[in-house]
Amino acid sequence: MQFEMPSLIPVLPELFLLTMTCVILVVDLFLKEEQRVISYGLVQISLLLSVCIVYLTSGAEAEVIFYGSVIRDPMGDVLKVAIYLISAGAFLYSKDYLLDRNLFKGEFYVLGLFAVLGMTVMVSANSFLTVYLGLELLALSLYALVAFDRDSKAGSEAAMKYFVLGALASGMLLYGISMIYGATGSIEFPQVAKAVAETGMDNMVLVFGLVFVVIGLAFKFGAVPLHMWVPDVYHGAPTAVTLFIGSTPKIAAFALAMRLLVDGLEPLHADWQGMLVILAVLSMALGNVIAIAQTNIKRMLAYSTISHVGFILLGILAGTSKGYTAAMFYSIVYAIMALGGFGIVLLLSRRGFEAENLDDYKGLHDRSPWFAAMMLLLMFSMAGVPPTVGFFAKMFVLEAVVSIDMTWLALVGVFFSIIGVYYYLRIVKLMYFDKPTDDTPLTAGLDTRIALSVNGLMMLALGMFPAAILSICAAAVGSV
Amino acid sequence: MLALTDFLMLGAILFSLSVAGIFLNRKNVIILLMCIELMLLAVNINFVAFSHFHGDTVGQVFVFFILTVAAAEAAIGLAILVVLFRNRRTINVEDLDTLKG
Amino acid sequence: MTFELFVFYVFAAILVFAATMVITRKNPVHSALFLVLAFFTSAAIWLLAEAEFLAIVLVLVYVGAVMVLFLFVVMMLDIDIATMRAGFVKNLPLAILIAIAMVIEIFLVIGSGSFSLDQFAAPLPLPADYNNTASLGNILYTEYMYPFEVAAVILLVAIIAAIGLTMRKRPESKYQDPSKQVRVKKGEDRITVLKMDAED
Amino acid sequence: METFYLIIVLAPLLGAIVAGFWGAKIGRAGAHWVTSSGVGISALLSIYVLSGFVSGSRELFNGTVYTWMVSDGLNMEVGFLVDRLTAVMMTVVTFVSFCIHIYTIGYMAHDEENWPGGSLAGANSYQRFFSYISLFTFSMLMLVMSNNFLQLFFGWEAVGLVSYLLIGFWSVRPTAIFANLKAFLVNRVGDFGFLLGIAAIALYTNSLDYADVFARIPGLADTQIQIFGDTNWSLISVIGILLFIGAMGKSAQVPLHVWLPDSMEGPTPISALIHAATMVTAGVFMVARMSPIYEFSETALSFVLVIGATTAFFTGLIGIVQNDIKRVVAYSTLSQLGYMMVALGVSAYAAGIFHLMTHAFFKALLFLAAGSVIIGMHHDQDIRNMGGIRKYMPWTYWTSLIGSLALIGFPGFSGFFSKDAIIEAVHHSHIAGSGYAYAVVLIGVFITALYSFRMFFLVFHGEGPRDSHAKHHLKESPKVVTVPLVLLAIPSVGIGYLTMETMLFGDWFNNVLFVLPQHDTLAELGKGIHGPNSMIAHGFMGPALYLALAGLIVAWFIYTKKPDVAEMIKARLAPLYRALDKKYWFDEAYQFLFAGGSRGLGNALWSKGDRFIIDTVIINGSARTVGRIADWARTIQTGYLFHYAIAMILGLLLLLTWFVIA
Repeated sequence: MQFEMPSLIPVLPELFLLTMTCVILVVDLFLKEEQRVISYGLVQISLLLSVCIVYLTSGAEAEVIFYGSVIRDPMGDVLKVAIYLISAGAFLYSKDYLLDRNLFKGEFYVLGLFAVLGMTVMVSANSFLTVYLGLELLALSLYALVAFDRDSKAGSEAAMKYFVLGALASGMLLYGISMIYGATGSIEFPQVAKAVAETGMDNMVLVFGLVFVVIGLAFKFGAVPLHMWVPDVYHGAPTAVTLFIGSTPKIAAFALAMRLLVDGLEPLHADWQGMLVILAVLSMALGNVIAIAQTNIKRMLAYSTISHVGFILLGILAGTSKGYTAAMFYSIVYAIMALGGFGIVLLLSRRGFEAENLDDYKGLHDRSPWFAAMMLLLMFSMAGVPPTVGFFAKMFVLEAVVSIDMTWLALVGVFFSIIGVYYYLRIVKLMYFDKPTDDTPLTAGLDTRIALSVNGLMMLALGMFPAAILSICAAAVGSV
Repeated sequence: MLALTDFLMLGAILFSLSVAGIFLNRKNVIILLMCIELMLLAVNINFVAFSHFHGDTVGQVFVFFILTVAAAEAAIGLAILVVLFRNRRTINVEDLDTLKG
Repeated sequence: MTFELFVFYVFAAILVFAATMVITRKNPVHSALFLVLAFFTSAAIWLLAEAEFLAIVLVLVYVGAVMVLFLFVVMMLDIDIATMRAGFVKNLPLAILIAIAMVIEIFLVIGSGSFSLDQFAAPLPLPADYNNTASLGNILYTEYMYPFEVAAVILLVAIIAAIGLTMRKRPESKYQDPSKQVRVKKGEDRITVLKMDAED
Repeated sequence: METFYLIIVLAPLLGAIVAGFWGAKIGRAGAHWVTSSGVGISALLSIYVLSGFVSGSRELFNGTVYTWMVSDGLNMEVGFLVDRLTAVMMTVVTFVSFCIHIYTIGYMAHDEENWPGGSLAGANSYQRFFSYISLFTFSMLMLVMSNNFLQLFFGWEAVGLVSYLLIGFWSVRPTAIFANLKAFLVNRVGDFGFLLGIAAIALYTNSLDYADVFARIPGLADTQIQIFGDTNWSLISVIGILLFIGAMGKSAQVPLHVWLPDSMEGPTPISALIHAATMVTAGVFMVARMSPIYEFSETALSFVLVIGATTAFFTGLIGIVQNDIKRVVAYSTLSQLGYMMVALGVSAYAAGIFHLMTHAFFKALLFLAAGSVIIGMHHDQDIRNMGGIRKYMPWTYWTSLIGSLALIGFPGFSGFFSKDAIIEAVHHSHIAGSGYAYAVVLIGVFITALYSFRMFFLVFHGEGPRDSHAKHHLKESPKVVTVPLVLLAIPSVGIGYLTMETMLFGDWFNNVLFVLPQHDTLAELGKGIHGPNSMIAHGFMGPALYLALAGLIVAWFIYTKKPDVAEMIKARLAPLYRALDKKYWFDEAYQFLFAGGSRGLGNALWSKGDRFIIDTVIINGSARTVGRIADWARTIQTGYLFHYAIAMILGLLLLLTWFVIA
């Protein structure tokens, strides 16, 4: 058999990040405790350089390499850049938190970078095998990160639940993949799509496999009824890890959906659309309603995530490039919002104190008017109040749904997001109208303060100029 | 003759048994981990069978990777289990209920 | 019934029995051992499907390494087996119901004829000089180079995670941690000055 | 070029942001410096733009700055259209705004006295005020420089927003809060029409860009649409009237005028800037900008004409009986806005804009002069308590005189040219309602003179203030107040003389304002007029001038010579006086119809049942139900791993059953 060494340029970002992760792993061994910040610096540099490399190796044409295992296309490039940048933000916010809790270790960053690597592998996957391996790389790193605070009872409980359910879900996904492989004889997306289109839609086996795939996908998203892990993991994990899990993996999940459902199983659109409708409606309903009863902000944001996932699914199920664009926009915007929201939670936490309860937000305005305003912007954006970007994210998705004549679905979305406004505004009320219960000054480094301010103001800036990201998303999706 | 359906039925039974096992077992997390191994075995049987009947090796390659990942998964799962046991002195599934609501 | 089919059914029966035992034993050591049995029988079934290499790997890697790890952990942890079965019977009917529903749904699909011998004729036996290991190796290191590397990274993650999570210095041994000492801050960590009124 | 126009727009915004967010840091001086220089830069650049158009060296600019989003082929953009009309508006807005920034430094110097001690809202109110007026300037520039309907609407709402903020600026006064609410509600009615109009345009032309829309309008001239039942409506008329309803709200035309007099609760600089010179003229500007639409519907033009004439006359009458110095000026503003609308109604768009410009200067002057008097009188606004102020405040006196003469249209002053052009244009018009309008605007001239000089004589002439304490403290206002007065007095005198030829009869508005030949009243008027002197001469031949002089003399006679005559007339015409004093009972009617009506309805319903259904069931009930559902639903999350697993498996089974088996 003739073996031709494929060009490595399209996977250069992944190769670079892998190399750097191994370098950090080794370098960290030789660092003294107080020099550990060098590892942190290397992490940030590698992420930013990866962004540059993606930029340099990008192109409008899609390239398939490694005998059909990997694809590099504009959508992948955009999503990778978003993942790198938002992860860098997540690492930045968590630095002080980790330092205060003796969790500032090299392994945290190595595992975090491996998770990032897993996401990018998913993003540029072109076969079921690559998707599965990327998914597992991400999942395994996350399991370990959730349990990273070894002395935390809640952390290990959350990790155990996450692990068992995650393994169950990936088992289901694999079962589905095996059925699709059996029915089509291939595991590469283009060939699968071709075979599916030929065998016709009424192939029961294909739909059967599809159900399992959708279930695996829904677990990754955290869509109802596969959402049960989300609140427990968000709650139990160290907040720095929650921040990480809550932000970029949503982008990766979107990529997963695009690769599996659109690249691979587009001809079955009618079927997966129906399934996603059910998942989306349940997610929006349950997420928004249960969030109201929460008193812990991490749990509340977890349920809010579930409801946002419902919206992302709405965009995907539209099945038009408009819908994909809207969903992509939504997932990136959501990742930024979640980053900021958990960033504020981290900001308020300090050594020996976790700002987890809603009551800890009372009177934030009196303690720090600026960050209260940032939180206000983030909450408004999550609630979808104009002119923040969250409003436009919701609007684009609803527009996409209306344009495929599923107006009722859009109305359901609007209805539940109105219910959802309540719990976001409750935080605003606590911050502005209640008296603070403790008046410890906020202790955060300048870097965190600046990043959080940028993060908060982005809600407004992107709301004023949504076209900036939207046009990028549209161009990226247009190439799929 | 041995048909593809035979293999798939076997896989299906194993898959269902592992699902039932996850639900049934409320006392011991280790058995949950074993159920997951069982589930992956079911999937592997499917892949091997398809690979055999399609006459290509792709399915077998997939199984190879699933085995690799499952080994890694088992390692991490057991590591989490050890951490959990150290923290709580129990691996009873019913005791894992501090996070709820 | 051909000999092949007979062998298949025997092994399949053992496999299903072993799997049932895995999920119903109260002693995790028994479960683990039944799981080993399940792996052995499925390795035999894979041999019937001409996947020799994987069959060997399953025995060597899975039974030889993974299951031993399981047993090791089971024995390391000090588990009270007596309470392990309480409430088992209560959950049994629902578990059986779900398993049966699942099996029926799957059977309805795969038994519908899509995978019958008419659709997928039994393949001819491969030639005697066919080398399953060589052919797998050939594509594994060429076509599947990229997934192979990713799998390597996954194993690395497993190593890091397992060490990072479980390796710790024994808590009962007394030692000083200089870095901790250095990072103690003056006011809050070291001493707290309490202001008290002098008692008369 | 884009950058150049962007600077004009963004300089005030920058000032507003700095003063708004960092007001406490930069202090009072910092706030007024940063905002005034921002607006000053805009003013200078606007004048430069205008002079470019005057000398002919500047070309029309129509370009998109930023594409906000594209939805179903409908481009939503931020863009600028800078032509001669825009240039005039930009100059007026920024120049007046600049004068008012400077004036505010003096007027608000002791603003802390207006707040109760320790009031949180009163902290940094000075800086906040500057931030608001700069923000207003930005919004107004966005409105006038827009090249599309979306941005127009944005500017429209943004100026409205700032206007609400400023009317209720002294939020500790209940009257200010009430006025604020009133302005908000009344303007919502107008905005609703406006938005419907824009929606109709977007629907039928599939564009929001002015140029595109105007190009497609002639093709739609004969389109009929059905709104209710089978009656056919001309599309253009519907659009024109809907848009004009928006203008009626913003420019305070009858019957949506009720908010403007109340808006005088805001600080005086605001009354001058927003509620006299600029924002309220947005409606006039908008109709002129939309001339390519209005020209195709005589129905809409007649509607504009009749509403404008009615406003001009009846609100002027009310001005005669008002005793609050600012309210007199406010009613005069209403009346003059009516005049502008009349001009638009007879297709004399140029005359409308011309009057808008001259009015902006002399009305801002009058307001600032009134403000100066109010400062001198220590915030006593009742003209009956004033008198003889001439001696104490010479600068204020002389500039007020100039303003009043300009307002009544004294020959040679700026108001003369603009008002005379309007009256003559109405005279030459033939569309429905023009006869009524002509009669009304002529009498209006008399009334204008009467109320203007009534106020003038009561304030500045006669005996000194009744309150000797006030008299003791009376002195001329500081320089920051008088300098803007003088700055505004200059154009109030001369701008009409200098520009009437080009603006009214020249080619200044060619290709900008669109007039069908059969509607072109100004061209007809222009046949007999050659230059400003000829127009003055022409003025002596018409009735308007004599009516104005008659009004002046009557005012002089009644209010300085024989004050008892006023009382006698009041007694004789008691019913009329009551009607005027009560402002034709508009407020009462609205109160009754809307507020009272719903209250009556509420009483009519069984109040207990009402309370039960609305409060208990719908409001509290739904909140409580959702809360209860939430409490129940969270118990699904039991915390048990096997329950989570079974949820997943049930989900799988559900989808399998639904999509595969079924």
